[in-house]
Amino acid sequence: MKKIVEQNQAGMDESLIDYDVLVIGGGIAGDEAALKLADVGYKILIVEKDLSIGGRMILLSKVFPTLDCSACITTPKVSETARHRNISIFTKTEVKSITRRQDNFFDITILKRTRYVLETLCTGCKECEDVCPILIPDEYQYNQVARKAVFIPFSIAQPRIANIDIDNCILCGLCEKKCPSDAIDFTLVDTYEHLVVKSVVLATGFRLFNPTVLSRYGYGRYKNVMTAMEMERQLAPTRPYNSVLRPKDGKMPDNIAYLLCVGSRDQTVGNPICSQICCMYSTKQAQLLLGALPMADVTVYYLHVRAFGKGFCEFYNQALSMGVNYIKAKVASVREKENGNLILRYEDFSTGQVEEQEHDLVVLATGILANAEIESVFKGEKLELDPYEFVRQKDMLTNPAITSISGVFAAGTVTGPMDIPDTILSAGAAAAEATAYLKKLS
Amino acid sequence: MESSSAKLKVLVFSTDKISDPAIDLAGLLKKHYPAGVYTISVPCSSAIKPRWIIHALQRGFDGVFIAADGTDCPYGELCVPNTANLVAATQIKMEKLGIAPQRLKMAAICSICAEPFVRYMNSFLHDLDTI
Amino acid sequence: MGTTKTTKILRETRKPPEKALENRKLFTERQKLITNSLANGLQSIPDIAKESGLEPEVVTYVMMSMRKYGEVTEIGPDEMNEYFLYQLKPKNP
Amino acid sequence: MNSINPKLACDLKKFGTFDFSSCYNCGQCTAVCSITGPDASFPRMFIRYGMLGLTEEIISSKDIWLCYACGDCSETCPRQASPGDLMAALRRFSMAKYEPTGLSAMIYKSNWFSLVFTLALAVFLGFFLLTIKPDIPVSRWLFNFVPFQIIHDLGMIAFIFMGITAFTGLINMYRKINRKEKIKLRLKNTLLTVKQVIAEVFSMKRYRSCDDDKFSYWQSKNLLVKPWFLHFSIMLGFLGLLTATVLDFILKDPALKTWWPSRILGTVSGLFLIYGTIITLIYRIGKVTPAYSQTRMADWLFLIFLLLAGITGFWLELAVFTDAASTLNNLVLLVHTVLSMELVVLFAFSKFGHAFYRPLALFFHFYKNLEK
Amino acid sequence: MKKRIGVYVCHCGGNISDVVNVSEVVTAVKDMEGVAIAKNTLFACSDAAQNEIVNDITSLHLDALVIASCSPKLHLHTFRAVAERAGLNSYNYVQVNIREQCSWAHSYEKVSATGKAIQLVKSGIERVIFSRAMEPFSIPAEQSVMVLGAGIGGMRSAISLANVGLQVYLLEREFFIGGRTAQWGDLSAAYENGPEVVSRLFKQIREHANIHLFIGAELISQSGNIGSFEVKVKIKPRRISGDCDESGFNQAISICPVEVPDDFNFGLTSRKAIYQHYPSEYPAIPAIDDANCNFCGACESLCKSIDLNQKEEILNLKVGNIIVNTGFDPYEPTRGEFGYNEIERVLTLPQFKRLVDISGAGKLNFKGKQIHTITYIFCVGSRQGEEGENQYCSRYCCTTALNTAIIVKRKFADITNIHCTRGIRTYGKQELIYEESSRQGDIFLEFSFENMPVVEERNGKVFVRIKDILTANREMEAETDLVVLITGMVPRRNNNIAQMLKIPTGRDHFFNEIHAKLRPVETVIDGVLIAGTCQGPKNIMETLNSSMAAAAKSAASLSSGTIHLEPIVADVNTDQCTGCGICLTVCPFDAIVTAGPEDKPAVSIVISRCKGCGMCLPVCPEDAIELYGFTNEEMEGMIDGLTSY
Repeated sequence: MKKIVEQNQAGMDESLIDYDVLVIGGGIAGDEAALKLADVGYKILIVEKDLSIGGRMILLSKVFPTLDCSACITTPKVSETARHRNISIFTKTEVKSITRRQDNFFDITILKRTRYVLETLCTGCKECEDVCPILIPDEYQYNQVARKAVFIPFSIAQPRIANIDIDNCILCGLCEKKCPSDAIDFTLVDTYEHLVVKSVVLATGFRLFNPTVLSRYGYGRYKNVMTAMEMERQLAPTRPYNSVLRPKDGKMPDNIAYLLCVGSRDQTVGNPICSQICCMYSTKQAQLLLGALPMADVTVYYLHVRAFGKGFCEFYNQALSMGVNYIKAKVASVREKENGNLILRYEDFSTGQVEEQEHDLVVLATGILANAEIESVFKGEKLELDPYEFVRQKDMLTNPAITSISGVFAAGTVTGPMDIPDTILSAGAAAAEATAYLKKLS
Repeated sequence: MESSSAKLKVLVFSTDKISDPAIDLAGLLKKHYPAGVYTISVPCSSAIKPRWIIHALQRGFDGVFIAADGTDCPYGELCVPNTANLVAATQIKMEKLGIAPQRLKMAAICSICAEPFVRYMNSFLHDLDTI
Repeated sequence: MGTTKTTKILRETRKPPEKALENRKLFTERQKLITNSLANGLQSIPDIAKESGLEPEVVTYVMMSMRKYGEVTEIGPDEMNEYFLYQLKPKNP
Repeated sequence: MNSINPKLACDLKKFGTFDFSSCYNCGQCTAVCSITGPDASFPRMFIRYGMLGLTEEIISSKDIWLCYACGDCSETCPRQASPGDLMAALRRFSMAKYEPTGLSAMIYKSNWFSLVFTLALAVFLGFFLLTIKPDIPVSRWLFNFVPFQIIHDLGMIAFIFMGITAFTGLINMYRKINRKEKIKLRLKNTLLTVKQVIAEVFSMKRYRSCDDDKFSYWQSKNLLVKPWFLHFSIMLGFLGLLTATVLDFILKDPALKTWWPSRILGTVSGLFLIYGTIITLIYRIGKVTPAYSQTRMADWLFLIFLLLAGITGFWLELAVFTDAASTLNNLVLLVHTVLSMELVVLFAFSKFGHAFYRPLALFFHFYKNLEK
Repeated sequence: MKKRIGVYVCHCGGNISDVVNVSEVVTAVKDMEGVAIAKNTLFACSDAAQNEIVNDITSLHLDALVIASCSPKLHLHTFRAVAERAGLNSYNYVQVNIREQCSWAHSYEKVSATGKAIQLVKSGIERVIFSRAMEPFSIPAEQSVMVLGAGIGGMRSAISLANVGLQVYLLEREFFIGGRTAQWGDLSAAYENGPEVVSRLFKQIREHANIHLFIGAELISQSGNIGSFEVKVKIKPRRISGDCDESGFNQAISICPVEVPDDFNFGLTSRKAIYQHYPSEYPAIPAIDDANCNFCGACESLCKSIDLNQKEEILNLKVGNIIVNTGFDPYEPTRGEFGYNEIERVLTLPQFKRLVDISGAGKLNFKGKQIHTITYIFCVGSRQGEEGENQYCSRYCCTTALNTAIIVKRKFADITNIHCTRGIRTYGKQELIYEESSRQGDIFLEFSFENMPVVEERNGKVFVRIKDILTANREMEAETDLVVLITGMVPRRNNNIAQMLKIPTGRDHFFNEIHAKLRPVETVIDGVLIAGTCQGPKNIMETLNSSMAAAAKSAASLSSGTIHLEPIVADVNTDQCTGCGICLTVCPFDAIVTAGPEDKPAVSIVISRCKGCGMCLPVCPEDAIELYGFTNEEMEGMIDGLTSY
């Protein structure tokens, strides 16, 4: 589909340009930045590593502090992005290198990994999925339930196109036989492409902390210790189970504990900064749990409740008035009982003494870590990172969107932890700055 | 448990920019009000025609409530007197038709007056119940 | 493409991964155990675990996957309101 | 009402704890500690006392002595506030407070002082020892300058002074702690508690529980390299050697027959002592866990003294079979005796002080439990 | 009359379907007259559902569309776009709100809620039957934007707008630019400094030919629409024209007999009626403050550029968009709140910041006494509980307070900081500032809302008493040399912009955006955008982000050169109109004019002026005026739908 551009051509030849802006990452930050730039009239390419755009947000249940359903906010934005005439999207595609040319444009190499499905033909009918005999853990449900080897990641995925997980495929050929539109083609291969763009917006988002590092909490060993993202899926409309259930034995939990600051504000795991969202998403999940399981008790073990944003304090008060129990303590360890219940050990601040408390489900509010892979993509120029590997904002107090590389801008959590409204604002800022850069360039 | 007021039907005229957001907010905050309350949103409370109100009352609504913009109205200060005038004019018409004028009520609802809205609804339904 | 089956072409150069084959076998076995157990009527996850000898967390994972693909359906909570009861869904003709 | 005294925190730093102010009060250290429970709670509350300057709370506390410095708290501390260091510093601080001369405080606060003091004491003790063996040439030369009797009496006075100091320290500690714990001694309970204390001192069951904690660095390690065993070795070695020496002294016929029980005891104890100190020194040099990463001058001197005392002891052991009366052997004997005596003398002022402060704290701890 | 209506009832992934029996709603309406198809859908707003609707419209030839889902404020435009894509006029679409106004509001009454949803959907169907196709009006968009407030947010918006080629009118009410940041001194652990940041931004402003900066300027009136707002701006006389040498000004300042508390330093120092805040401030010439000047004329004789007779100016501007970036006020504690205004050693954070900034390094002195111990009380004026005025968290204060504590300790000798907090909220990377302040030995105490600290003065000494949560609720007391109240942000007190531009405020009384995630810088008034701290507490970086986002939004909306306006305007039925002219008296926009031949007088609507408020509707004695989208047929149809069984 794309023309291949000769690498070593110099001079400001606009005809060489494939896109004005390359947006790396199709999460909510990338989408917002792309939309704002496309509205001004620039041609945008979004490159997304995953199978769907919408990032983390599209997988959330509801959002704080309004309890709007996350899908209701994400999906329109995602479909607006997908449908915008100035925006192209490559999913399952990675940016492999970015090199500045003499004319200040960027040479980009991308790797388009094949889905073994012809994107133009697939209608998303899911018939292939029905016949596939393979069942393996579904990463979009955080492994709480299985998916097929040929699958559509989730019902509101954009694009809603099947994908074959070749590492788990036994090449039985049933899907190919079944596909009504002959969209499946196992002869497809990954391809490298070269493009030229004028500017780059980094919106690669964040990683979640892996709590197996903190063995004291038993994540991985004790099945009823789960992460908040797993709980997020359980609370979402497209949830893995029929209700909120304990992963160990399918019991409806009635005494749930949230442990905050797991992997955040913790020098022992090398992440001393606060993840900024865990307090509030836990407060949100606590409220949703009380809605889903009216008989349940929810206890949040916190250090400081960081309810700082617009409406957050009120939202926290609302949780308190709904009966969510907040205990100021950092849980030191979790121990499993025979029946799968968990004993938490912590210091009770009102007495200064050690307490133990039993819960039947423990949710770890894992923090945000930097996604530093993008650094290595830049050739010839150094993308500076901060000590925690987030992209360094070169001039945070007068221009938060610029990075150490001219023409490369940062949107969203690539520069540090942020909630959704802040992410969207920072994406707007990146769009404003990219627009200014492009105007100056022409 | 259910009082007779729970079966009453009330039509609320709200305004797109001011009072309707407040009523949305009431839902968002899960501040419950009786399910017999129905809302029709208009651009400005001073745009409500008396014939619509009377139509509603004649078609079976027990009361009509105008959630007015008050001084917050984006269309200017004329909104307040105009809305007051139309309410007065409608109440005269209602009396002529033998409808109790108390069945029409007006109050200013600001864009965040979720709680006052719920209070107004409860008291209005209570009042209607006693008519 | 139509009649040429591309699967065959790929099979010439690529062998199905051992892991995938093993995984399929294991999953099918477990699925069978759960199906057998559910054939006795309504059951909760611990019931099935006891009867099938599988770990309860394995039952949760496998049965919820079966539920996802329409083989199992939940009926409602048990008397204690602790566990959901599940049953096999009648197969579509 | 308690008044905040920000000065204390600065003072505590001099006792060897530097990071505790970075604590953000999560309380994880308290809950991670396997010794804490309803009857003893630390270290977080002590960080508070340290920060806020509540000196009385610290010196009237038995709890700081219950800690065996396993280092779990420091290792897991999310702010790297090294609560374990603080506990150790608070013990030094308390010892300095109990001990009436002020020497402890100076030893702990100043490395140079502790070095100079230890050396000066060694010289003094050397002279004193020479008075016991007045016939060797050095002694004779010395007594030309200073009358024998003066040195001898001064030595005795020094020993008595040390004894009184140590005893006063204990009494002070008892009074301070009892102001808070308010126990009334009854004979039966006292005896029962003493039994418990002795059992604990020898078994150090509580210390073992630190190592065996599920999340401890040591949990999967061999018993022989666990801190508990090292501590046990050193303690056993020291006590054994002390007993052996005393026995030898009583028997008035030192070191002639290897099969004598006192000799066997000495040999075994010495081996334990050397093993314990060497491994501990290796741990401290390698800083294997946070608990081993903060070593004060006093700690180094103490360990080195123990090791040297052990090694010189064996030298003498061997010397018995060879040329027992050589000058070199005499010199080694002198060094050995000086070191040993120094260790005993410094009891009241050095890290070794915990050997009698801790049992007293344990006494309170067990007595309280018994009363309940 | 529409005959082929498509009806879609959304589950909203449980938000609706957990309460309302969605399939029952579908069953109840599917056989209504005019309904061609009725279905339910998990997420009507998802791409798949949108495509399905588009397919239905084209394949079933639907002529109208009803979607029952969330509030139209959220997705009216989304679904209008869906209709448009399928070739259906977007005004033949009605959105029925069965979430905010049904399932959420009646979540305990599932049966009644389902009943209500059915009536609401029926009412929507009755309305859409009478809907008519309309096209939005297109008007040319002015390629200019007015930015209100030249603090860093406003300056940042202006630069971003000018960078994309728009003309910018940047208005500052004060005589000096820079806003709060200029007052702030050291920022973020002393790597940056407020005035320095301001001058960096100002340098960019000066380089831009597109930015027209007006100082001492106030918006006095506004009319018009997005794309072409007509605004009147008053420029207050600075009473200084041209330049004068520094010594002349200095003499003028020293001779001025009027001395008032300097509000730039929050009353810590005083200034004259002719004044300047700091030397490098822009403009680098003083101003005369009318409110305090007694016009004695003493200064005029010393400096030729002082002109006490200078008059105010009025400017008329036409702009396509307005960005409001008017900032915040620091919370002013009430008298006696933690000893404020009663004990002289109690200061607010802004006062303290000024004190730190204007004190030379070395020793910190206040009122003739060297300061060693400083006690900070956090959350003053913020998080005031359920009943309090300010329930919100002011977001920036924890970090700023701790940062100041670090600077104080660095700058002055022998300082102890004691922080009485309600739980430190240094979110994100700001946590590092908290850690640094801990490491330097700052003491932290924590109190609860129920047990506020008490500030007392005894024998000339100041004490703070607090029940400390971190020490098992023990009562603690600290003797202190200075108490600093960490005051939060409140909306600007004398801000008439809200009334003039009709920007609604939220529960916290800050300006309210339409939707924090979907449209975070837009207000309900099209073309009026908000950014920075007038919208709610923010730190500098967040202020800049929102200011740039507002600029991006503005640029996107004006870039095409045309603005599309809602075609909802009034329409006169000339047959019925008698030309009585009553409607002319109520129209706030002069959009109704008399027209028609003399024998049959009538009125007509000037469409470009009509804003579609409908005020003329009820006053017409002949019922001759209708509003598109709200015609009698539609309104009465809706009422019928609500009451039908």
